[in-house]
Amino acid sequence: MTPSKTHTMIRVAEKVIEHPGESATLYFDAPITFTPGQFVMFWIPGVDEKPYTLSFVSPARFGITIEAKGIFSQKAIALEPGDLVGIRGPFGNGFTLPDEPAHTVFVAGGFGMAPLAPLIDTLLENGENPLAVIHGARTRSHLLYHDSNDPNRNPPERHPGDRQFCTDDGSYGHKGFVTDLLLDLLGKGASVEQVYACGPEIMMHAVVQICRGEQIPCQVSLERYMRCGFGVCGACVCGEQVVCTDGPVFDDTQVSRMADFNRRALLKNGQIVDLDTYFTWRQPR
Amino acid sequence: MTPSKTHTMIRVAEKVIEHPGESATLYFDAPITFTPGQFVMFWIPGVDEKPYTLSFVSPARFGITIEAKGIFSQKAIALEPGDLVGIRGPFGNGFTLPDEPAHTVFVAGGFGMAPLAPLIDTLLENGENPLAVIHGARTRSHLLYHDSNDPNRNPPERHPGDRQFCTDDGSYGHKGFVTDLLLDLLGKGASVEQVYACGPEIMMHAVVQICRGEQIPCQVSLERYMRCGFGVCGACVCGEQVVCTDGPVFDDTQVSRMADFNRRALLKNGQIVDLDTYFTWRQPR
Amino acid sequence: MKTEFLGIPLKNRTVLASGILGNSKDILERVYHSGCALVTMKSIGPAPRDGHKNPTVLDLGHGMINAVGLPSPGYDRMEGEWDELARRNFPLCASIYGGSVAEYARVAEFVSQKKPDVIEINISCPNSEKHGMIFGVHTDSAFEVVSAVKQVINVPLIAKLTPQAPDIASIACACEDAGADAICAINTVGPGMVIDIESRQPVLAFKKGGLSGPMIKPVAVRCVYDIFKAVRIPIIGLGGITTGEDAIEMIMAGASLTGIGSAVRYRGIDVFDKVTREMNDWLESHNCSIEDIKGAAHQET
Amino acid sequence: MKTEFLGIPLKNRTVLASGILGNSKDILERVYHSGCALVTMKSIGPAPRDGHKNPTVLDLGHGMINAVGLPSPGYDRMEGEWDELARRNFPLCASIYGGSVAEYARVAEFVSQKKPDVIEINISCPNSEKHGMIFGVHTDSAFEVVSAVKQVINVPLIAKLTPQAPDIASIACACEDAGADAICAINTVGPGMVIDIESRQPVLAFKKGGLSGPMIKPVAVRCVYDIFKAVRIPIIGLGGITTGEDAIEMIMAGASLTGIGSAVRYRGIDVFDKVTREMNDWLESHNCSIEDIKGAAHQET
Ligand SMILES: Cc1cc2nc3c(=O)[nH]c(=O)nc-3n(C[C@H](O)[C@H](O)[C@H](O)COP(=O)(O)OP(=O)(O)OC[C@H]3O[C@@H](n4cnc5c(N)ncnc54)[C@H](O)[C@@H]3O)c2cc1C
Ligand SMILES: Cc1cc2nc3c(=O)[nH]c(=O)nc-3n(C[C@H](O)[C@H](O)[C@H](O)COP(=O)(O)OP(=O)(O)OC[C@H]3O[C@@H](n4cnc5c(N)ncnc54)[C@H](O)[C@@H]3O)c2cc1C
Ligand SMILES: Cc1cc2nc3c(=O)[nH]c(=O)nc-3n(C[C@H](O)[C@H](O)[C@H](O)COP(=O)(O)O)c2cc1C
Ligand SMILES: Cc1cc2nc3c(=O)[nH]c(=O)nc-3n(C[C@H](O)[C@H](O)[C@H](O)COP(=O)(O)O)c2cc1C
Ligand code: FES
Ligand code: FES
Repeated sequence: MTPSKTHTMIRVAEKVIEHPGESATLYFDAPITFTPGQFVMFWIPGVDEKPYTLSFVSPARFGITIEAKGIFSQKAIALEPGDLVGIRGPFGNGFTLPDEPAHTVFVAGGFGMAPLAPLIDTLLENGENPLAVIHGARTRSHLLYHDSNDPNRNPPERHPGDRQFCTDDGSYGHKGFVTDLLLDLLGKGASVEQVYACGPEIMMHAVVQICRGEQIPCQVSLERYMRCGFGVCGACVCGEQVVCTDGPVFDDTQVSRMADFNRRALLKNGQIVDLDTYFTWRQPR
Repeated sequence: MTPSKTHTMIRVAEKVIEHPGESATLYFDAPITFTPGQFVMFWIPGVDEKPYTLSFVSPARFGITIEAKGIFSQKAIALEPGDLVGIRGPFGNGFTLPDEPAHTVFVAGGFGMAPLAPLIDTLLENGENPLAVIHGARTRSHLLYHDSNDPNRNPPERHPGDRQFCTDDGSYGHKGFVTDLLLDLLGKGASVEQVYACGPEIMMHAVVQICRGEQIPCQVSLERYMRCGFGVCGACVCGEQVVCTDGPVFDDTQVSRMADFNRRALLKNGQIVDLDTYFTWRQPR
Repeated sequence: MKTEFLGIPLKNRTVLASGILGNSKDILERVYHSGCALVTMKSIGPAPRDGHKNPTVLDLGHGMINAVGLPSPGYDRMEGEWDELARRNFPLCASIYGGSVAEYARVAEFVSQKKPDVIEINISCPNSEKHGMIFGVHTDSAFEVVSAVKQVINVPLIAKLTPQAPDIASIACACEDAGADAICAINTVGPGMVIDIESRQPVLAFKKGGLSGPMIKPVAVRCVYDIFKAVRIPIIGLGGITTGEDAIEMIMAGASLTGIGSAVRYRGIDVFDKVTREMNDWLESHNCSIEDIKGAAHQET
Repeated sequence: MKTEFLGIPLKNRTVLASGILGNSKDILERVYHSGCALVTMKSIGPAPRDGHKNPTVLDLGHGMINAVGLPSPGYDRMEGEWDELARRNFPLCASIYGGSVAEYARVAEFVSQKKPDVIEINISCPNSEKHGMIFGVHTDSAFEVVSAVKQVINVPLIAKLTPQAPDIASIACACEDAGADAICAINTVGPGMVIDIESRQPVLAFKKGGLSGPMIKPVAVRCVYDIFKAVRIPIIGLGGITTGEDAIEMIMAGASLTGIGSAVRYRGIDVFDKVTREMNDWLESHNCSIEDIKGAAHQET
């Protein structure tokens, strides 16, 4: 008879600054039932509520990694241990691992590494190694969970090992796009059986194009403005898909049928606009 | 998330006439989780809803035995197989069996046999035999589940064996009260360890008096006008006890502390009156 | 958690809702001993009334629906009860109702002489002078009935409001202006109806009934929040409170006391004791008092 | 289960409630292919409006509370969408709102030219001319807005009512008199409020929100029952319908069609297909048709 709780209030247990002033991971000490790729609605009382992927999960702790973009995310990275926030979820479907161990490649654009990281963790825990992890960003300070210049960095490198990096400005790794590195890998004849990609929609679109050309299954994680998080309000629809419940993870077959993938998105007022307009609206003001 | 059902609709599976025009047992083919002494709220759509003890339970069937008193109970015994009625419950506490096999005596006044019968069934199923079952009534046709004049009676004798009968008018068995037979039994030095009694309140009061004199634990089942059946409306209060949830079964210690036992009851309008007034109001009009 | 309410010392913040169990002194006393600070009698009317036929109360799982139909012995047929209640050792609230202003006043005047600690007037009843319109949905009729009752009683007056008012805050203001000493909010929500699809008819004999219990809590909290903004007199917050946390929520909306009704079904008669303990535990673990948190949800961040 | 409603052939009796998913042609079409006979667009307003900040929608377990705040691109900024919808192959209901009678009429006239199959006017909005009083709680403002809209549109008109009206049947009558072709009942119940006791503030950014889902079904059934008694035009029954049995109950109260909103959360987008199947199964096992049972709960026994 007792109604289920609308949300859970929890205190920030630890904050790890990923890049000063730009990004941070907030940790919460509570168990959570979760599939990598799922997200929570994260409420800062008096401010707003937005969706964030869980970027870290262990039996008694979970974390979200936030990039400071607008007002909300700036307030989020300014939170301190002890601050009280609200969590609803987890919501969404999450990534699907292959039934059998397979040659997997991860392609992360900037903060697209956040949802992919716990999936890599799961793979490593299963005793499997990804074939490759390709991580690109605009510039060095947007690479996540990594800075090879500072071996004593705190936090330590999240997934040490053979990782491939690139930056748009060449400040770290290859100067260019993640797709260059992916094409490189495929050009060398690597047998890739599954690709997971997350990052800007245009990047994911390019990755999907490449994978479909090579007939490699690929999963991507989409981002849309969200309200309910559970499939009723319609704020997050992308074509005929409801991102918060059907997604946020979709496979290449789904996105290639999706009228609005890499094309259109809804503004907060429901207006359907092309992605450029959408991202302009989403820029910090 | 789906709300629990307010009630269950069910069809009468079988009707057994106990005494033509006076009483009947209605059977329903459905499993029910039940302790002897508990009751259900029995709704005849378009008529009314009243509490009835379950008088019979088997894994796939249960029954209630109704004595025709007023409008409602007359309509109830006129129901036929296939008729649709509503059931809420079971409600209330039910009788408590002794922890160890014990010498038990049952004292039933008229339709007081209805709640006691499934308790006797339970005992018999446990391989125990009651020390005595004393069954009295105003007249022969008010004795329940029994007519020795007709060995082929349908239904058969419910609890064949050594039963003791009495009637106020002497039409069957001892002419006199159940308390006569109980005192007789005790006078013969029978070691009685537990008494269960149900019938008119004045009879139960007399039985409780006898038992307390002999320090024999005794349980009785009370009857009050009921609305909710689950302890909120207050229609059924008896002193500080809520008959529908604290009872309907109370032990001798409880009733001897109960200000209104054998003394007062609430009318439908909530007025607190002495039992005579209450029973006058309850007579068929 | 001890407090004073309209001059009545109370042992904690819980109140028994009218219409729940409160049919006799014995059971009211038991509720008091089960941890309730202020017990309210079933609403007393101007004349004997049987109420509706059964079914009258149904459990919906997340709350209940009832159309008991205000059964009452009638205010002048309860002498035995009043005698017993005169010898009580607990604070008592007498709830009354009428079908016209004159009836309210007549019942209230009589009941006031029986010296309950406080009288609550249930203004969710149809106003017979205004073609069945409910007293509590119009400011003018609410004002009228509260003023009339206030003039004839010698104990504090609580006006109990219905959430069916399109603007409950303005009703509360009208009651305050008319002399009410406190507000109790809310009575049941709706009305609602449950149709049995097999017999194809409403299950309640009266067809429609009021909703109560956990599912109405958001409505009750909103009403108390709105009323707190509008009046200075204290509020008994009522509707769906089942746990100490629910009670804390109601206090933060602006309630001084917290009423409990349907939860007696879900947690037993000692729900009052349980809720009080849970409130105390919460206050202790948050290192604050009821006064610290009363109306806290009104502070802008 | 095929039927005709205001001249529109429908494949079954289910309707998508306004504000649920209906933000674009693609998703409306998917809902249609998931078994819904008539899909309603998210309410369209007179100007671009972002709606409220989050949190805007919360799940209470037995229903939900929302204060989305009527976000809308504005009726004249949806050209692309109207173009796509012109090429649809499913029946469409366009829901509209305004803050004044003139705004309702302006939006309705424009939308009517886009040829939806029917226009629904959501009269649960605050009436800016009457100091925030809600259009749908007064017969005169309900009459006024329906008449004004009726004059400027070429498609049938559905008036969508709020249960906050103290007498919803009289509002329905006023709408019928003003020319409404059908009634949709109900919009959300309340409003309600959920206070987070840790942060001591209302969880919804707008503080108050409307209740929907299973917990409001009794209120919706009662409203439809009352309206059925009062009007001759058909009714879309809406509020808490989650299963085929819920839909049958609503039909027995007097609905011709059954709307579904919150249940999309609880049973998925194909809830329309599920409910239709369950209705069919029930009708078959009871050997009767929708017409046999429509309003059956009104028959006296
Ligand atoms: C499934 C999912 C997972 C996500 N996971 C992550 C993650 O792990 N890490 C991460 O950093 N981000 C994640 N995001 C993005 C995140 O939800 C926020 O959109 C992001 O942090 C930007 O917030 P903000 O600072 O713009 O807030 P705001 O202060 O609101 O943004 C600044 C301005 O831009 C506008 N604006 C910005 N974003 C939005 C929006 N979404 N809707 C409406 N208006 C907007 C506002 O009008 C505002 O004025 C995820 C999004 C989704 C859908
Ligand atoms: C826990 C419990 C278990 C019971 N178990 C059984 C059982 O197993 N078998 C059995 O036969 N009976 C049982 N009863 C009694 C049963 O509930 C009815 O009270 C009885 O059948 C009489 O119904 P009726 O025909 O009087 O109805 P009515 O037609 O209502 O009675 C006729 C008249 O008397 C008045 N009246 C009678 N009874 C009541 C009442 N209770 N409340 C208000 N008005 C009343 C009415 O005003 C009416 O005009 C039980 C009662 C309780 C509380
Ligand atoms: C069975 C029942 C009977 C009620 N009778 C009355 C009454 O006589 N007078 C009154 O003012 N309120 C009455 N109420 C309303 C309650 O006092 C209370 O306002 C309502 O139930 C909401 O509180 P809850 O959710 O804690 O039950 C009754 C409620 C129920 C469930
Ligand atoms: C998130 C949400 C948004 C809504 N938006 C609108 C709206 O824009 N216009 C409208 O008329 N009703 C709106 N409603 C109300 C629904 O259409 C419907 O009347 C109500 O939810 C009751 O139905 P349900 O219990 O099936 O959800 C909304 C409801 C919800 C839950
Ligand atoms: S956020 Fe509401 S439907 Fe996805
Ligand atoms: S019948 Fe309602 S309290 Fe017992």
